[in-house]
Amino acid sequence: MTVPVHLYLALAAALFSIGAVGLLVRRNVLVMFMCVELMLNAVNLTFVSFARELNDIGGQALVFFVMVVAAAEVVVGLGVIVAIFRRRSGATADDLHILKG
Amino acid sequence: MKLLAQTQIPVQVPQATAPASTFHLPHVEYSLLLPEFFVIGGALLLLLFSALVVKRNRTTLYTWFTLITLAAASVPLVYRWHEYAKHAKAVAKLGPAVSQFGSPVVAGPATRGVEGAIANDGFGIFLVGLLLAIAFMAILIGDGWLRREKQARGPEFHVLVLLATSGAMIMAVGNDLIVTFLGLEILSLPLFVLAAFHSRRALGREAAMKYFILSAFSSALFLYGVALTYGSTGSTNLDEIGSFLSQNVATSGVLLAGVALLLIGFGFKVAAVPFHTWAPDVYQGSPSPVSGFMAAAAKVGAFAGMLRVFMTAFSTLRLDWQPLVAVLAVLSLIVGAVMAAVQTDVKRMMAYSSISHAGFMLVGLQAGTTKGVASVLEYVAIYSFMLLGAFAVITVAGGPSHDVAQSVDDYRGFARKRPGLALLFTIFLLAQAGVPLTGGFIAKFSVIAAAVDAKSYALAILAMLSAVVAAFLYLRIVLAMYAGAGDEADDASVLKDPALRPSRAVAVALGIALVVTVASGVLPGPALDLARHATLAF
Amino acid sequence: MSLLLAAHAATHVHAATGFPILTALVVVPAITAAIVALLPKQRLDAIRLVGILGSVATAVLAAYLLARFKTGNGNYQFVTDHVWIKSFGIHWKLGVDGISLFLIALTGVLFPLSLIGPVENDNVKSYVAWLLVLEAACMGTFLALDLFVFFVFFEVVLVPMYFLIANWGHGRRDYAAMKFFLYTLAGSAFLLVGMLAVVFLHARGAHPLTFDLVTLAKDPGVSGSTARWLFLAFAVAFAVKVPLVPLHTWLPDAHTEAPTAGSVILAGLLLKMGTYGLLRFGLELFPKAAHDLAPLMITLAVIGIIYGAAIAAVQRDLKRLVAYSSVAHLGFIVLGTFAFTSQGMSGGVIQMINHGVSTGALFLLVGWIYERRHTRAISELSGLQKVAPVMAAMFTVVMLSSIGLPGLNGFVGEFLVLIGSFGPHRWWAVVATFGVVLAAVYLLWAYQRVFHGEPTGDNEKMLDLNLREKLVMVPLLLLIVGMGVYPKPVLDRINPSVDRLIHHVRVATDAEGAK
Amino acid sequence: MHLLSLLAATKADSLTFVIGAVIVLGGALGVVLSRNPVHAALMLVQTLFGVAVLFVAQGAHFLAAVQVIVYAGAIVVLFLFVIMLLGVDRDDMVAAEPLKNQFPVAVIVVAIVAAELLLLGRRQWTTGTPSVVGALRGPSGNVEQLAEAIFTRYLFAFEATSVLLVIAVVAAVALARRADGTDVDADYIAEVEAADAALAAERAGANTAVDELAAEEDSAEAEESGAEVTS
Amino acid sequence: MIDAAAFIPLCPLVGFTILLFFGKRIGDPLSGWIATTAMGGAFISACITFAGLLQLHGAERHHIQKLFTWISAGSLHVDASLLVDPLSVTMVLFITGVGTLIHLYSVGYMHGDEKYPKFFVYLNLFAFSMLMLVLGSSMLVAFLGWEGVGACSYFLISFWFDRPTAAAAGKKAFVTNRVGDVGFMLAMSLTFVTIGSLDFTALNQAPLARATATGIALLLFLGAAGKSAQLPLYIWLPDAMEGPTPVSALIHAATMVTAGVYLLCRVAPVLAQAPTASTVIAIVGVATAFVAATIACAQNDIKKVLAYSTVSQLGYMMLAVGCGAYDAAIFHMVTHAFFKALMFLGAGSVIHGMHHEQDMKKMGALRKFMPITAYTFIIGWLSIAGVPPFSGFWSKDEILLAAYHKSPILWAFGLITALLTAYYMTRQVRLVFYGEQRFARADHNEHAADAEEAEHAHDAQHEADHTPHESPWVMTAPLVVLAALAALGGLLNLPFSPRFAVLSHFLHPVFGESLIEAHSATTLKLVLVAVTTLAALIGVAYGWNRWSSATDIPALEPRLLANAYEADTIVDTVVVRPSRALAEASFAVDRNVVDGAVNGVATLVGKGGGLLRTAQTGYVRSYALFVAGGTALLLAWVVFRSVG
Repeated sequence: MTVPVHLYLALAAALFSIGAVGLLVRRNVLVMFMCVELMLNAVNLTFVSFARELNDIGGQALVFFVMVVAAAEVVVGLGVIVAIFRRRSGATADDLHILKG
Repeated sequence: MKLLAQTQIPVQVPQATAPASTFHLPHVEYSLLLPEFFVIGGALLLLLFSALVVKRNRTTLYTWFTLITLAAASVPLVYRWHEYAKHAKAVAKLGPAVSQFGSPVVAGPATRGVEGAIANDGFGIFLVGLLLAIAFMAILIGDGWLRREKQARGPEFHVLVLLATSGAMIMAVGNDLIVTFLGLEILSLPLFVLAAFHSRRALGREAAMKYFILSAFSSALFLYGVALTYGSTGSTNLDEIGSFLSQNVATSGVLLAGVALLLIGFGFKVAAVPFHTWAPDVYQGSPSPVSGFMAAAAKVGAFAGMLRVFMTAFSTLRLDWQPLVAVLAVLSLIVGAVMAAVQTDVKRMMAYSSISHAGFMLVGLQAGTTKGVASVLEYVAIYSFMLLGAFAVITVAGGPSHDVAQSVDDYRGFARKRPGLALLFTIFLLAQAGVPLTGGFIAKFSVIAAAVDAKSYALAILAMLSAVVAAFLYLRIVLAMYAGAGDEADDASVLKDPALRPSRAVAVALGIALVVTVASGVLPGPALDLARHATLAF
Repeated sequence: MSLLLAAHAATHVHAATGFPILTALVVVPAITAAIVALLPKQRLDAIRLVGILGSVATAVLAAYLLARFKTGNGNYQFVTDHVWIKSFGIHWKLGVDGISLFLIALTGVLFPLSLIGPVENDNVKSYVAWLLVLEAACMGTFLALDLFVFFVFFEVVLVPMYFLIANWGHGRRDYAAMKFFLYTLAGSAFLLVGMLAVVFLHARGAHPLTFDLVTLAKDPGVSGSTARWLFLAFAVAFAVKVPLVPLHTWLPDAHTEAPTAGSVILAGLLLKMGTYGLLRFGLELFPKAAHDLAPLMITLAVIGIIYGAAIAAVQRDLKRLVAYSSVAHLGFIVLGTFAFTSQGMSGGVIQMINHGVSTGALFLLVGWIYERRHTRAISELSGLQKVAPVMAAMFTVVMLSSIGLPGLNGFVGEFLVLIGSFGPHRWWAVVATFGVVLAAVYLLWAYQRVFHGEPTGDNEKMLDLNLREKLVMVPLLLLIVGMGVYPKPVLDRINPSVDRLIHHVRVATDAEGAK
Repeated sequence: MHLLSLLAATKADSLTFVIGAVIVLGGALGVVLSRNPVHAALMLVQTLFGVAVLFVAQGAHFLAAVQVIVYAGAIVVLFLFVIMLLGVDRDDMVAAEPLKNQFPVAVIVVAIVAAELLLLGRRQWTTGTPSVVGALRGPSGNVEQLAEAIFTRYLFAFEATSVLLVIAVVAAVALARRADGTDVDADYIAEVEAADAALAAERAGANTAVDELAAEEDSAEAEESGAEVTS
Repeated sequence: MIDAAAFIPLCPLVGFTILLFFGKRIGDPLSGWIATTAMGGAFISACITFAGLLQLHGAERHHIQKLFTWISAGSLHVDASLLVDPLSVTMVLFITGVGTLIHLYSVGYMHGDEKYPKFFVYLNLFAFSMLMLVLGSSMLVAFLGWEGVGACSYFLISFWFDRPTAAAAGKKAFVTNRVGDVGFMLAMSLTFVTIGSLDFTALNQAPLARATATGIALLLFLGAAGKSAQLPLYIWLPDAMEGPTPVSALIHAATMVTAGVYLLCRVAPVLAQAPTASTVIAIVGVATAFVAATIACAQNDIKKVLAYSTVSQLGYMMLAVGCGAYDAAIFHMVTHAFFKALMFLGAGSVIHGMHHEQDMKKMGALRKFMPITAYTFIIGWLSIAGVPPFSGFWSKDEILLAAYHKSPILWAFGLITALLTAYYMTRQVRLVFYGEQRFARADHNEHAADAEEAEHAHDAQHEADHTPHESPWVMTAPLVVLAALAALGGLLNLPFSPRFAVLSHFLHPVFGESLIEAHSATTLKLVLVAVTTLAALIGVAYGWNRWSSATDIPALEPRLLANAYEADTIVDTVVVRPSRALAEASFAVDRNVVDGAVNGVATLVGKGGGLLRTAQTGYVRSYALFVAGGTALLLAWVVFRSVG
C-alpha cells in the first residue's frame, strides 16, 4: 500500500494556497512571481497524483506542458520586470500604481 | 474533399495501450490547421525575413506581409466553411436529434483532428475567421501608430500580433483543456509584451506588469481547474469529459470545483467581475492599438474557449454552472456600467464598458442553449468591430499627446477638428450603446432573445437596464466631442493639427469597422445566419 | 442607415403591389437627410431648401395616403410585407389603419412647419439632417406592424432627438438630452424583454417564430398573470414616453431645453408614440391584461391630468408650463384608451392629433417669443398683445383649443374621452372633468401675464409675427378650427379601427371570462 | 482523508511523503516569509526539490528529472540573475503598508478557498475513468510512455508549445530594446503622483491627531513584526 | 319659412368672418355698421322663423333643422342641428332684438376706440355663440354656444387688456364659468350614459329614475349657476363690469347670464322629475336674489349696482325655475332683458357723458344734462322696482306667486328682495339724476387720469369740456326703444286671463300646463299682488326720501355690504390660496421627490461608482485579492451545491 492519493492532493492544495497567499501579500515582483511558480508546482503535483490514482500517463504528460508554459512565462515575465526596473529603482509592485480608479 | 471525408471519424475512444515500442504517429489533418499554420508560419517567416534579408527597417513591408498572411489564412477557411455549411444544412434537415447540442456524440459536419485535440466545426471556423479579421484590423491600426510613436524597429509588433492571434485561434479550435490552456498562454504572453511595447511609455510597462502577474495568477487557478477536472473525469479531452459526464450522473464536488476554477480562468480573460480588475488599468496603460487588439482578441479567444468547454464538456452540468455564470454576468453588467459612468479617461471607459459587454455575453452563455451560443458569437463578432473602430479613433485622437491625453475633456471640440472621425466615433459609441440599426443593437437583441427564450427574464431586464447606465458614458463622450463650440474655434493650428490625420491604413480599418457595424445593424440576416450556422454542430 | 434596407425593400414592392407608399414615407425623409448630409456646409439656403422640399414631399405622400385611405375599414391598409431577418422571423411589415393614419398625417404636417418655422443658424446642415432622420424614424414608428421594426424605430427616434436637444437646445441642454435619452432607454429595456417574451412564448405554442403584430395578436399564447406582467413591461416603456405620472420628469426638462422644432416634434409626435404604443401593442397583444389593468392605467392618467395641470399652474417658465400641460393632456388620451368604449378610445386617438397640433403650435409661438425676447420667464414678459396683436390672436386661438373650447379641435377629443370614460369609470371621469377647469386656470394666467397689461422694458420693442411665421401658423390654425367644427371625416376613419380594437378586447375578455 | 491512513502505507512510502511534504511546505513558507528575495529564491529551490521527491514517490521519474533540471537548474537561476541584475535583493516589506487589511484579508480568503477545496475533496478526489491515455503501470518505462502520450495524443499541444518558445524569444528581444529620452507619459505620471500626494496630505490634515498616532503605531508595529520574522 | 332658422346664427357668423379678416381695413364706423346689419339680419331671420313657427300648431311647433353631423363615435351621434320651438324662438327674438339695439348703441359708444373693429368681431362672435346656445338641438351644440359665449365674455371683459383689473376680471369670469361647466359636462356624460343620446328632445321624453333626474338637474344647475351668476359662483359678474358698457348690457345683463335659466327651462321635464333638485334651485335662487340685493344697496359704482341687481334678478329667475314656473322665468328674463339692458345702456350713456366717471357719489342732477338718458333710465327703474304697470311688476309678480305656492318662506325672502330692489334702484336714480350737481367738485386731475387710463379715446374738445352731455342718437335711439319695451313688456303675459297670457300660451308646448295657474285662487293672487306692490312702493318711498339730499349715509352702507360680504377675500383664502399652495407643494414634490428619485438613481450610480473606484486601488496585490475573493465566492456556491 502506498500513501493514499488524497494526502498528496491535500498537500498540493496546501502548497497552492501558500503560493496564493504569497502572491497576495508580497510586494517584490520577483517574489510574487516565485509564488506563482509555487502554485504551478502545486498543480503539477496534483496532476501527478491523479495520474497515479487513475493509472494514467496523461496526467504526467500534462505536467510536461505546464513546465513549458512556466518556463515561457518566466522568460516573458522577467523580461517585463527587467524592462520596468531598468528605468526606475526598486522592484516592488506597489511602486506601480499610477493606473487606478 | 477527400481529406474532409476521411476526417469524419468519431472521437478517439480510449484504446488499449499499444505495445510501447511500436506506437505510430497520429494522423495529422493539416487541412484543418491551415489557418494556424499560415499565421504562425507567417510570423516565423517574418522573423527570418527581417533578420536575414531586410537591411533597414521596413514597416510598410512588414505590414503588407502580415496583411497578406492573414488574408491567405482566411482562404482555406472560406473553403472549409463552404463545406461545413453544406453538411450543416443537410444535418439540420435531418432533424434536431442529430445536431443535438452538447451531445458527446459528434456527428454530421463536426469532426475532430489530430487525435481529438482540435475540433473542426462551424464554431471554430467562425471564430478563427473573426480572429483573422481582428488581427487584420489591429495591424492596420498599429501600422500608423508604430510610425507615429517611432516604435517601428523590427517586425516584433507584427509577429507578436500574429502569434497572439494564433493563440486565440488555438483556443477557438482546441478540443482539449490543455490545448485550450496553451492557446490561452500563447494568446496572453504576446499581449504582455505588446502592452509594454512602447519603449517610452511607463504606463504601458505598469500595465504589462499588472496584467502579467494577475494573468499568471489566474492561469494557475485555471490549471488547477484543469487538474481537478482531469482527476474527476480521467481526461482533459472535451469529448471524453462530455461522454464521461453523460454516463456518470453523480457529480463530485471536486469536479464542480474544477469547473468553477475554469470559469474563473476564462472569467479573468474576458474581464468578468470580480476578475476584471486588470482590464481598466491595462486598457488605459497599453498603447491604444494594443488595447483594441487585446480587448477584441482576448475576449474572442476566451469566449471561444469558454463556450466550447462549458457547452460541450460540461453541458450536462448546466444547472450547476448556470447560476455561477449568472452571478458573474450580473456583477459584470452592474459594476462595468456603473464604474464606466464615473470614469474620466476614455480608454478606461472603454475598459469598463467592455466589462459590461462581457456581462452581456455571459447572459448569452447563461442561457445555456444553442441560441445562446449563437448570440454570444454574434455579440463578440460585432463587438470586436465596434471596439476596434472606436480604438482606431482613439489611436488617432491620441496623436498629439502620444496617446496620453485621453480624458473626456481632451475630446472637447473634437467634432470641429475632425468632423468625420467624430461622426465615426459617435457611430461606434452609439453602436456599443445598442442603438438600433447598428450592429450593437442586433448583438444585444440576440443575446437578450436567447436569455428570454431561456426564461431568464430578470437577467434580461437587468442587462438592458445596465445598458442604460452604460449609454450614459457613451453619450458623455459624444457630448464632449460635439460640445465646446466656439471655445477654440479660431485656433487654426488646432484645426489643422497633422497629428490628428488618420493614416490610410487606419482609414481602411475604420472603413471596415463602419461597414460591419452598420451592415450588421441594417441587414443583420447574414451575420445572424452565420452565427446560427456556426452553432449547428459543435 | 435605413437607406440600404429601404432600397432593398423598395425594389421588392415595386414588383409586387405598385407604388410602395408606406416605405416611401420612411425612405423619402431618410434619403433627403442623406442628400443634406452630402451638401457643402456653407450652402445654407440649399440645405434648408432641400430639407423643406424633402419634408414637403413626405407631406404630399401622407396627403396622398389620406386621400386613398378607405373609410369604413378598420383593418390595416397598404400593407407592405418583406422578409428582413429570416432567422428571427422578422419582417419589414408596414401598414396603416385609422389609428395610425392621422399620426402619419400629423408627422407629415409638423415636420415641414418645424423646418420652416423656427430659424436655426448654428450648424444648419446637421440640424436639418437630424430633423429629417427624426421624421423618417417617426414615420417608421407609426407605420410598423412588426414588433421588431417598431422597436427599432422607437429607439432610433432617440438619437436625432438627443442631438437636437444636446446641440441646439438651451440652458441645461446636456442634462435634459441625457435625461431624455436614458429615461426612455430604461423604459425600452422592459419593452424589449417583454416583446421577446411574447414572441418566444408564442413560438413555444408550435408556431413559427414571428414578430408580426397581426399574427401575434390573433393568438398571443399568453394569458393570465403572464400576460399581465408582459403588458406591464410594455406599459412601462410607453408610460415613460407618454409620459404617465410618475415617470414624467424627463419631459419638462426635455421640452424646455429643446430647440423650438425639437419641442414641437417632441410634444407633437414623440409623446404620441407612447399612447400609440399602448393602443397598437398593449391592447392588441394583451387585450385581457390591458382590460384587467385598466384601473391602474386610468388612475395614473387621472392623477396626471390633475397633477400636471396643478404643477403647470405654478410654473414661471412659459415653455415649462406648456410642457407640464402636456402631462395633463396626455392623461386624457390614456384615460380614453383604457375606458374601452368607442367614444373614449376614438376620443383618445383624435386627442393625440389635436394635442399634436395645438401644443405644436403653442411651442412654435413660445419659440418665437424666445427668439425675440431671449427669455421664457413669464415675469419678464408683459403686454405683448399690444405690440404683437397677430401673435396674441393666434396664441389665443391655440390656447382656447388647448383649454378645450368647443368648436376648436381640443374639445372633440377631450369631450369624447370624458363621455366615454364616464360610463365605466365614473368617478375618475368626474375628477378628470375638473382637470378641464385647471387647464383654463394656468393657460389664462399665463396669457394674462404675458399678453395682457402694458408692455414694459424690452417688451415694447418686440416685433409681431412676420409673413413666414404667419404662414407656418395658418395650416395649424386651419386644423384647429377645422377639426373642431367638422371632425367627422377624421372620426369616420378612426372609428372602424377603434371599434375593431374594442371588439378584439371584448372577445378576449369574454373568452377568458368564460373559462 | 485522515492522516491515519498514512499508517496503512508502507513505511518507506510514508516516510518519503512526510519528508517531501515537510520540504515542500517549509520551502513554500520560506518563499512567502523570507524578506530577502535571494533567500526566497533559494527556498523556492527547496520546494522544487521537494516536489521532485514526491514525483519520484509517485512514479513520475522523468518529470522529477525535468523538475530538477529545468526548474531548479534553469528557472531559479534566471530569477537569481534578474535579482542580481536589478540589485533588488532588499527587503520589500520595509515601507509602510498602503493596503491596510491586505494581509489578514488575504490569509482569510485563501484559507477559505483552501477549506472549500478540502471540503469538496473530503469524500473522494479522484472519480475519473482510469487509464484514458495509457496505463501508467504498463509494460514500458515511464519515459517511453510519456513520449508516446506526448507524440500521439498530445501532439498538437506539443507543437503548440513551440509557439510559446518563439514568443519567449521575441518577447525577450522586444522588451530588451533600449529606449532613448524621457517617457512620453512622464508629465501625466507626475501629475497623478502630485494629485495623490495632495490627496494624502489632505486626508492626513483632515484626520485628527489620534488617527495619525494610530497610523504611526501601525507602521511601527509592522516594522517590529517584520524585524521579528527576519531575525 | 321656419328653415330661416339657419340664417339666425349664420348672419352674425358672416359678420364675424368679414370683420375678422377685413375689419382693420373697413375701419371705425363702418365695421360697426356691418356688425349691426348682421345682427339686424339675424333679427329679421328670427322674425321669419317665428312667423314660420306660428303657422304650425301645438306639438308641431317643434322643428329640428339638421345642418351636418358633428361628432360621431360608437353609439354617440351628435348633429349640428337647430331646434326651433317656442322657447328657442322666444329667446332668439329677444336676443337678436336687444342685440341689434346694443350693436347700434355700440356704434356710437365705441367710436374712437383704437380696437373698434375688434370689438365688433367679438360682439358678432358672441351673438353667434349665444344663438347657437339657444337654438342647439342637443346639449353638445348648446354647450358649443355656452362655451363660445363664455370665451367672448372673456375677450370682451378684458377688452381693455392693458388695464390689469380688466385682464384679471376676464380671467376670473372664464375660470368661474369653467367650474360651472364641469357640471354641464358631467350632466352630458350622465345623460349620454343614461339615455344614449344628447338630444334635448330625447332627454325630455325619456323616463328617468329620480336619482338620475336629480343628478342631471343638479349638474346642469351647477353649470347654470356659473353662467347665471348664482351663489356661490356669482363673484365674477360684478368684476365683469370692467368690460365696455354695451358688453355689460348685452352679455352680462340681457343675454348670456340668462343662459343658465334658459338651459334649465330647456330641460324642464327633467326638473319636473327631480323635485329635490327643484327645491335646491329655488333656495339657491332666492338666496342669490336676497344676498345680491343687500350688496347692491351699498354700492357706489353705477355699474356695480346694476351688476348686483342683475345677480339678484337672475336669482329671481332661478327661483321661478325652482318653483316650476318656467314660463314666469322666461317672462322675467325677457322683461329683465329690456329694462336691465336699458339701464345698462343708460348707465353707459351717463358714463360716456361723464367722461368715464362711474362713481354715483360724484354725479347728481344729471337729468338736466342728459334728459333722454334720464327719462328712459327712470322707466327702467320703475320697471325693475316692480311698480305697476311697468313690465317688471308683472313678471316679478308671477314669480312671487309661484314661490308662494312652493313655500311661503321662499315668497317672504322674495318679497324682502323686491323691497330692497325698489330701495337700491331708487337710491341710484336719486344719486345720479336728482339731487345736487356734485361732479363739478370732482377732482379734475383724477378725471383726466381716469380718462387717459381708460384708453377710451375721445375727441380733443371732449377732453377739454367736462360738462356732461347727452349722447348721440345712435346711443339714445336704442334707449328709447328699450324704454318702450320695458314699459310695455308686461303686455306679453298679463295674468288676468289665460287669453292674455300670450307668452305662457305660446310656451305651452314646451312647458306643458302650468300647475300654479290651475291651483291658485284668485283672491290669494290679488292679496299677494297687493303685498308685493306695497313692498315695492315702500322701498321706492324710503329710498326717495332717504337719498333726497344726502350722499353718504354710513348706516345704510355698511362696509360689509359695500365689500360684498368680503366674498373675494373669502374665495381667495378658502379656494385660491390653498389650491395655489397645494400646486406649489405638488411642484416641490415633483422636483424633489419624483424627479429627485430619478436624479437619485443617477447620484446613486455616481456614488456607487465612486465607492467602487476606491476599490480599484492601483495596487496589483489588491487586484489579485479580488480574484481570490471571487474564487472563494464561486467555490462557496459549489460547496453549497455539492454539500448542502
